Order: sequence, then C-alpha cells, then structure tokens
Amino acid sequence: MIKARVTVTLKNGVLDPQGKAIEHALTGLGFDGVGQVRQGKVFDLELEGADKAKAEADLKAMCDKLLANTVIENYAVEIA
Amino acid sequence: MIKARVTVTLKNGVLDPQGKAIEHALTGLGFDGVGQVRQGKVFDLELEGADKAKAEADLKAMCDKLLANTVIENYAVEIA
Amino acid sequence: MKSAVVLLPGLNRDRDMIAALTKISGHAPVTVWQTDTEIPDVDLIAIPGGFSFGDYLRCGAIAARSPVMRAVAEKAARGVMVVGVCNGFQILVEAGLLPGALMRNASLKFVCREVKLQVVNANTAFTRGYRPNQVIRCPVAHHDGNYFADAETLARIEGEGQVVFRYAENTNPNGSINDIAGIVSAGGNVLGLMPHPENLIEAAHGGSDGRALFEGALELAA
Amino acid sequence: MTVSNTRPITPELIAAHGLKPEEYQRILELTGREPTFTELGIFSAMWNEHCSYKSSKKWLRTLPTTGERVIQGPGENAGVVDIGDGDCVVFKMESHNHPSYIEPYQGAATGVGGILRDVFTMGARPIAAMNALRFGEPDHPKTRHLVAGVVSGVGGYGNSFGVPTVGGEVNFDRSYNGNILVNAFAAGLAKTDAIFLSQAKGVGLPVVYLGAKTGRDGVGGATMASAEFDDKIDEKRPTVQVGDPFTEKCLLEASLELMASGAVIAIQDMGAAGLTCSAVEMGAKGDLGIELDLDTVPVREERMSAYEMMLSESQERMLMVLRPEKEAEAKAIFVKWGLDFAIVGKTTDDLRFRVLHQGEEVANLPIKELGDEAPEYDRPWAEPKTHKPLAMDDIPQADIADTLLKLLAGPDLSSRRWVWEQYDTLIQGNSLQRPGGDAGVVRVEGHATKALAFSSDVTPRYCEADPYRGGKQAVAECWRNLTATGAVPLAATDNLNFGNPEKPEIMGQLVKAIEGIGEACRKLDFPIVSGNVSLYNETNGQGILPTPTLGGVGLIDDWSKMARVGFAAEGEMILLIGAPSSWGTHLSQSIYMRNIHERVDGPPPSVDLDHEKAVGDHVRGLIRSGVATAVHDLSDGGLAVALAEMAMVSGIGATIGAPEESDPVPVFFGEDQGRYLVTIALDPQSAEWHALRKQQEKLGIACVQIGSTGGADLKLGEAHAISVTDLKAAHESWFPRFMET
Ligand SMILES: Nc1ncnc2c1ncn2[C@@H]1O[C@H](COP(=O)(O)OP(=O)(O)O)[C@@H](O)[C@H]1O
Ligand SMILES: [Mg+2]
Repeated sequence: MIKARVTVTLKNGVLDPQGKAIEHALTGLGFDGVGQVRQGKVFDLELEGADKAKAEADLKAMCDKLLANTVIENYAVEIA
Repeated sequence: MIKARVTVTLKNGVLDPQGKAIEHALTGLGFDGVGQVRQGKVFDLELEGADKAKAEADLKAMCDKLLANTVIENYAVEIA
Repeated sequence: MKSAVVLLPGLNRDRDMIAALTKISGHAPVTVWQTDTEIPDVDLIAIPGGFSFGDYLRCGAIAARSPVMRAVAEKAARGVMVVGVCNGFQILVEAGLLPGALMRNASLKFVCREVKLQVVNANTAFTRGYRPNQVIRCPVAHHDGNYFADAETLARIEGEGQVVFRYAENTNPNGSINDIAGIVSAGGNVLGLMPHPENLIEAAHGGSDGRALFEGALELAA
Repeated sequence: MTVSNTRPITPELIAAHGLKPEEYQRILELTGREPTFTELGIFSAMWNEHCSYKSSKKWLRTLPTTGERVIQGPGENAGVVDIGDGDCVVFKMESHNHPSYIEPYQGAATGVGGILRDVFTMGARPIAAMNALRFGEPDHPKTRHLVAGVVSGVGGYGNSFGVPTVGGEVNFDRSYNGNILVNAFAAGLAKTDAIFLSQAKGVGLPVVYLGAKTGRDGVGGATMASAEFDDKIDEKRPTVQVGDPFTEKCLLEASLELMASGAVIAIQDMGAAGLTCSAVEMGAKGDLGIELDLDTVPVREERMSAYEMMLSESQERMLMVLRPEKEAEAKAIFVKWGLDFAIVGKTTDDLRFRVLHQGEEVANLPIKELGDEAPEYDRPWAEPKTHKPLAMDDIPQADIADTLLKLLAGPDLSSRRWVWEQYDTLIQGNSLQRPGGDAGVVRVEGHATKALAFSSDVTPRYCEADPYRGGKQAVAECWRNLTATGAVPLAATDNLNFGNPEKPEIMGQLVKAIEGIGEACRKLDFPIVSGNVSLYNETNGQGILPTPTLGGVGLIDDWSKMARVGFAAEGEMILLIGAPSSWGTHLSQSIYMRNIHERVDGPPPSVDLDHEKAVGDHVRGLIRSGVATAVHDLSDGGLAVALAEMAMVSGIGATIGAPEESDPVPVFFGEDQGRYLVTIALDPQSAEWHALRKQQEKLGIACVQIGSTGGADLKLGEAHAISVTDLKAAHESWFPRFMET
C-alpha cells in the first residue's frame, strides 16, 4: 500500500476570503506580525499496490479530475 | 520574514464526511484501489521577524487557540 | 423575561431571532456586539444562526474567540440560560461551552427543509413546554450540522440526559451521530441545536412548534 | 506581471480588446490622439456589449418602462416600484453566464453577489432572490458538474449573505451545452423617501471607495462576456472572480448604516468593469468630471498597474460621493464592519475622466462621450421563419396516465427539490410560499397584511419556434404565476439571453422577442423597470435557444387570502377557467410532442392578451374574495401536469372527466395559454355558485367544472388511475438520481 499526500493551494492572485478572515482573527487574538495567510487543503490517501510511478501518475490525474479546481488552484503530490 | 506552513488533519476515529465522499467519487471516476481518503487543511503564513524558535512557538499557540480544533484535529507546524 | 441577542459579523438570522423573542415575550431583546465585554442582566442569551466571519476556517471558530463570547461564558458559568441556534450551536461548541463538534453534512450539501424532532429530554428549562418524547416539526438550514463526539463523550451526554433533541422519523438531514439535533450543557443552562425554532413560531411560518422552547426559556409557559 | 501604460497600440491589441477598427476610429476622433494603454482598456470596458448595450439599445427603448407605481425605471442599479405605505420594492435580474461556465461555483456565486449589491446599493435590504438556470442536455459530459457547481454556488453565496431564495427555473437543452445560463434575480425593500441613486452632485467632493480590496480578478471580464466562446476557452481562465459573501453581508450592513447617517450623495456598486464603469457613470450622470488617484485605491496584490486597477472586477466593492463633513462618521461605520474606506478621488467641473497613477496621468478622457458616444448599432436582422400549424388530425397518440408518469419523471418536469433544498428558503422568517408553487411569496416586514410575490419565467422552446410569441408568452406566464397567488402583478425585470447579434437571424430573434415582450407588458400593465442583456451565447457557431427570462413582482394586499397550488381539501369542485370548449387544443411545441414523440415542428401556442388579462383578473378576484381554495396556472405539460402538481403538494387525489368527443391528448397535454385551475368550496346548489356562473357568463369567461378533489388517486378521464404516491415518486426521483449516480 502506498500512502500519499496531495496539497491543493490557491493560485497567486486568487482571492482567499478564508485566509483573509484568519489573518484578521489572529491579529485580533494578539498575534503580532502576521502577514498574509492563505488557506489550502490536504488529502491523505491510501492507494493499493506498490508502483510509485503509477501512483504518482494516478494522483495527478485525480487532482486534475477532482481534487483540485485547476481554474483557481495548484496542487502538489507527495508520496510517503 | 518567515514563511511557515501549518497542516491540520482530523484525528483518527473522527468521522470525515468530505474524505468519504471523495473516496467514493474517485472510485466512481474509475480510479481503482483507492483506500481511505482523509481531508485536512493547510495554512501558509508569513510572519515578521527572523527568530525561528519564537515563530514556531507562536505558530503552535495559534494552532491551539484558533487554527485547529484540538477536540477533533491534530496539527503540524513547518517553517520554511 | 429579559433576553439578549449576540451580534457578530456574518450572523444572518439575528433579525429572525430578535423578531421571535420580541413576539413571544412582548419585549425587544437587547443586543450585544462582538467587541462588548459585558452583557446586561438578562434571563436568556441567544446566539443566532448565520455564517459568523463567513464560517471561514471552521464554523463558529473565529466567533467563539471574540470578546463577547468570553462574556457569554462568564454568564453561563453563573447559570444564565444561553441558547445557540445553528451557527450559535457551532459557536458554543467551538467555545467549549458544549461538548463535541459539528462537521460538514454527510451529503456535503447545504440542506434547508423541515424535519421532525423528538424531545428526548423534556426536563430542561428549554423543553419543559413540550411533552417527553413529543415529536415536533422544525425547519433546518445548514451546511455543517453533522454532530460528532468521541465514544466517551457520547456515552456521557447520552447517559446524563444532555441529548435534548433527536431527529425523528428518519429525517436526520446531516448524518449526525445518534440523530442528535440538540444538546444541553452538564449544568442544563446552555442549549445548542441545529434546527431553527425561531422560524416556526406563528401562522405565517405554517406552524408554531418552535414557540414553546422560547416560552420555556423565558418562563412564559402556561 | 506589470503592464506598462506605454504599451504600443497595435491593431492586434485593439482587436484583443474586442474593438472593431471603426470603433477605434471613433476613439481617435473623440480623443484627438492615440489613446494610452489604460485608456484603450477603459474604452473596451465602456464600449463592449455588456456595458454599452450597443446592439440592443435601439430595441430596448421600445419597452414600456413607466407606470403609476414606477419610481425608477431602467438606468439605475435596479428598478424601484411603489408598494404603498411609504415602502417600495427594488429589483433586478442579471446574467452571469460566461463566468459560470468557466467556474460554475464562483461564477454563480458572484452572479448572486452582484445582483444583491445592485439592490442594496439603492438603499434596499434584500428580501428575496431567484435563479433561472439553463444547462445543456443531461447526458452531456459537462452538465452534471455544471449543475452541481452552479447550484452550490448560488446557495453558497445567498445562504451566507442571508437572503431567502424563493423561486427560479431549471431547464435542460442541448443548445446550452457550451453556454449555460445563470440569471440571478434579487429584490429588496426600501422606503420611498430613502432611495439612493448613482448621479454625482457637487464639485470638489470626495469620491470614496468602499468594501473589499482590489485584486486582478476578472481583468477583462466584461470583455469576455461579449465574446463568443471557442475551444481556446481555457486560456481565459485566470480572470475568475472569487466571491466573499461574508464581506458582502458586512458591506450590506455598513452601507445601510452609512445611508442612514446622511453621508451619501451618490452611490454605485462596482460590477462589470469595476472602477471604470462606476466612476464614469456617476460623473456622466451628474454632468461632472471625476478624478481618481489610483495610489489611494486599496489593493491586495503588489505592483498592480493602472490598467489592471481600472478593469479589475474584484467583488464586494462600491463607490460613493460623500458629504465631506460626514467623513469621520462614515469611516467609523466601515471600520466597525472591517471594510476598506478610502478617498480615491474627487468630483470636478471639467467633464473629464482623469486617472492618476504614481504621479502620471494615465487617462484623460471626455466623461460624457465615454458613455453617450458609445457605438450604437442598428444591426441587420432577419424576420424569423415561422412554422405551419399542424394538421387538425395530426395528433400522435399515447396512453394518458403512462405519459403523465413519464413526463413527471423526466428532466423537464421533474421536481426541482434537489436544487432548492440547497437554498435557504426561509431565512428572515417571512417566506409565505417557498419554491414549489407558482410564485415565491414573502411578507412585507412591518406591515400586517401585505406580501410580495415573485416569479421567473420563459419557455425557450417557444421562443425558438417563434420569438415574438415566445416573448409574449414569457411575460404572460410570469404575470399568470403572480396572479395565481392572488397578487396584482406590478412590474418586471428582463434578462435577454441570445446568441451572436452580428448574425441577422439571431438579431431577428432579439428584435421580435422584445416586440412580443413590449406588447405583452403594455397590455398587462406590467412595465419593465430593470434588466440585462447577454449576447454572444454561442460556442463554435452554435447559439443557445433565445431565452428572454422575465422576473416579475406582484403585490398581495392581504396574505391571509393568498392562494397556493396544493388541493386544500377533499370533495371540492375543480374548475378549469379560461380554456377553450375542448379544454385543450394546442400541441405543437408542447412538452408532450417534444418528449414523447420527439417532434419540434409547428408554432408555439398563441397568446391572446385580452383574454389573458380578463381571465387573470377574474381568478385574482376569486382569490381575494376568499372563494378560491387552491389555484394553479397551466403551463408546461398542460392540464394533466397541473392537476398532478396540485395533487402532489397536498397528497389529495382528484377525479376528472373529459369533454365529450375530444381527443384526450390535447385535452390533457395541450399547452393553450391563459388557463387556470381553481378549486372552490362552494355547494353547486348554492346561490353563490349561481352568482359566480352569472358573473362569468357576463364577462365571457369560460369556466368548466372538470371534476372534484378526493381520494388517493388521480384519475384523468378514461385513463387508468395513478396513486398520488406514485406520482410523487416519479416526480421526485429524476433529479437526485441524475445528480447522485
Ligand atoms: N433554480 C431554482 N431555484 C429555486 N426554485 C426553483 C428553481 N427552479 C425551479 N424552482 C421552483 O420549482 C417550481 C416549478 O418551476 P416551474 O416549472 O418553472 O414553475 P412554473 O411552471 O409555475 O413557472 C417553482 O416553484 C419554481 O420556483
Ligand atoms: Mg406556474
């Protein structure tokens, strides 16, 4: 079995209302010096098999098809 | 300036409706051999200053106070 | 008979809650703003529904850390009745005033419909206007109402009668564990529930099953 | 990426801005010199179809826009109609078609955000929303994804903002495969003496930027909305705007507080072409110049150029002219709500639109001409070809009961519950009728008995077969849906969605549809007070069905007498009012012909506006006098479907006769216009009933008692009975099955 982590983040320039709200909240809680905050997603997946190359290709296809919205998001795939 | 990434994931045993749905959808899209999928969050933060030890302590405090709900979530802090 | 409504940016059922409390008690509630650190002497504090701070990060998370919520916690500790509806429930949970967590609906979709609620515990100040096990109608409108608690917590709140409302007749709209729709604190004076009793209190709403909850809390019940 | 203002203006660059050579020539004449790059951007934004209405203006002028109750017609952010007691309703409909195809969630969400902003910019608190959606054929590989994204986007924004969604439409047709339509409607309540307009007044006054920060979102968005799609659509992706309903909710509250403070002289939301359009419109309307200093504009990205700031379509922003003595008070309100408040310019008396950036004047243009001198075209148009009526004996047969079940279980007529349950339909506690009836109804807060009704309608297949009739029919159906609740229809907004107007046959559709809409609105005293035009809905030369969506608003004096569609009780008389002697006749372009026999020939039903008005007024009278216990208009699917809908809502069945010697197919599935089903609780022996019959005779209104309510089945003439449970199962099954498997 292969364990993988996919990280999906917003492209530069795309508005991140969540990040902005968190930034404000952290400042409100007294954390000084917090600059930009951007929020993204991670997916931890378990894949059957042991072929890492195939897993990587599959994961990329999953990102393109479902996990990421490539109109506004980037993704990165990492295999444990 | 320090760049950091905080990753927040659900604790084991906590129900993850989003992960479940994704698992389902991936299988539906024809990806075979997808086992468990768990969804989490990442936060990319910029912090003023250069003191990495302080930044790490601050980030942990941010997680405890806001970024993670420690009833159901774990977190990990990573400084670039 | 006096009540207060907590206002936070992004809440949007504040006007519904104010209207309901006004109609039921005959008095307009006072309102307290996110930055207020004190709450006047009232019998009931209501935290309405909505999307406080956009529900960004987690539902209710940012709101739970606002100054006014510290004041709510102090009042609650002194036995003042507090009710959180929908986002208000999420805020109470995030603030640690109620156990558990509210996760994304199992369908992953926002759901707005009428459900049936069983009054599991009619022995609280909020539910004394209902009969034990009475099944009432109530609308829901939420994206994250899927109640979750770990096994130990769940056993405790079930055992202590802290589960007050359960979705009945297969109407659980969100996948909530044990069909839990509303719970009270161990002290019994803090109630959180996902459904919207404030939207079912008069003929124009098509029914008034939600009324007794506020009447009970405001001690107006016959 | 930074874009310099000195970029050379080449023919390619001009074309890339959607400007034709002759339009560029006009720019040269107006400016007397070559425009700067920023100026070219400003022109492209102001002169594209979306902002200038250059292809449609000539025809829009023919629509009736005034009336006794109309306070503000087209030309402002939204229309305003008096509802008495010092209150008015403010409403508009707008399309977000192209963005929703590219990114369905955000496209739909920002569409909803945009229309809500239009409404509250005028000083109204939004009280109701609708969404009219058209998707491609269900089995097209993209459709499901688009439906899921659009619906969650509409809900995601509206639910969080806190407005009840009380109605809408969902259609599927292959012509929308590459061009879906997302038309969003919003209505709000305001006081008639506290309406805010966009016309700037006073020289040397501060121009203030309100709301969220400016990013590069949607740079070029308005230009995109006026371009046909081709297969290179992916390249246009980075212009997607992201909605932030939380900020918009704060902006609503802050704006209403601000308006109450007396600080606002003029206010305008930043929609398409953002800062450019809003500033130019405010100045030009007030015969004033505007000077903007971009260095003061709140931005969220680094190194933004003047061009980008002027064309950004970042959401949740507004521009206002401020009473200077109120600055501190106004600013405090925005700070309290966590929003930006920045003085970014001033009004001037030189009628120039001047833009400064980093010490440089990047634009200096004549402000009136930017709008007024925008090109206007009298585009060639071709009279649409019409269809020969079907032969009298051309009535393809099918089993009535089985057909009804089949239609209810299909994409066109199935329940839209899957959609509307994702929308908050009851927030604000005033929703008297939620989706599922003829119109959404919301009570007027602060008034004991008044309510407003809302309906969105158009039948694109009728418009395709005959745009003139189709236009008329859209208005008539909307008017009828409002009437069926007991409301007096007050006024409407229109969202005209068409293909490429440079093609004479498409232009012909637009011209004739507007003609039909205008005629119907005049006759029914239902003026158009706001609207939106969306052209170029084409992909690879394939245009959409002509889709002029009508959004109507009606007033109910006493909602305790309002009518609903569900049968109210067993044993009541069912009346068919306004029908021909054989109950139903018109089959061509019906759902029956299209879905059961795959036939699309023949004309759509004709609309007799005098008849429509007489019948509607009569039915409304029955509702208001309390005689009617349930009312439903007949539309798609005809009598059979309307009866089924009344039965399914209540769970009560009905037994219906059939006119002698008539073919049951047109009787039950014909789509003749101007018909209603009404149930009444009168005793057929009673004097009231006889009086009613007399009255109808005098008015020349046909009314047949076609059956009565009761039992658990729906029995249509000789057809086999269908249990209401089976009807419901069929009706509710299609959408969830389509979306969730
Ligand atoms: N996108 C939508 N959002 C909300 N309600 C909708 C939507 N689509 C359809 N509905 C509701 O479903 C019902 C049936 O729609 P429709 O068949 O178009 O009605 P009608 O024939 O009376 O115009 C109406 O109450 C309508 O408001
Ligand atoms: Mg109707």
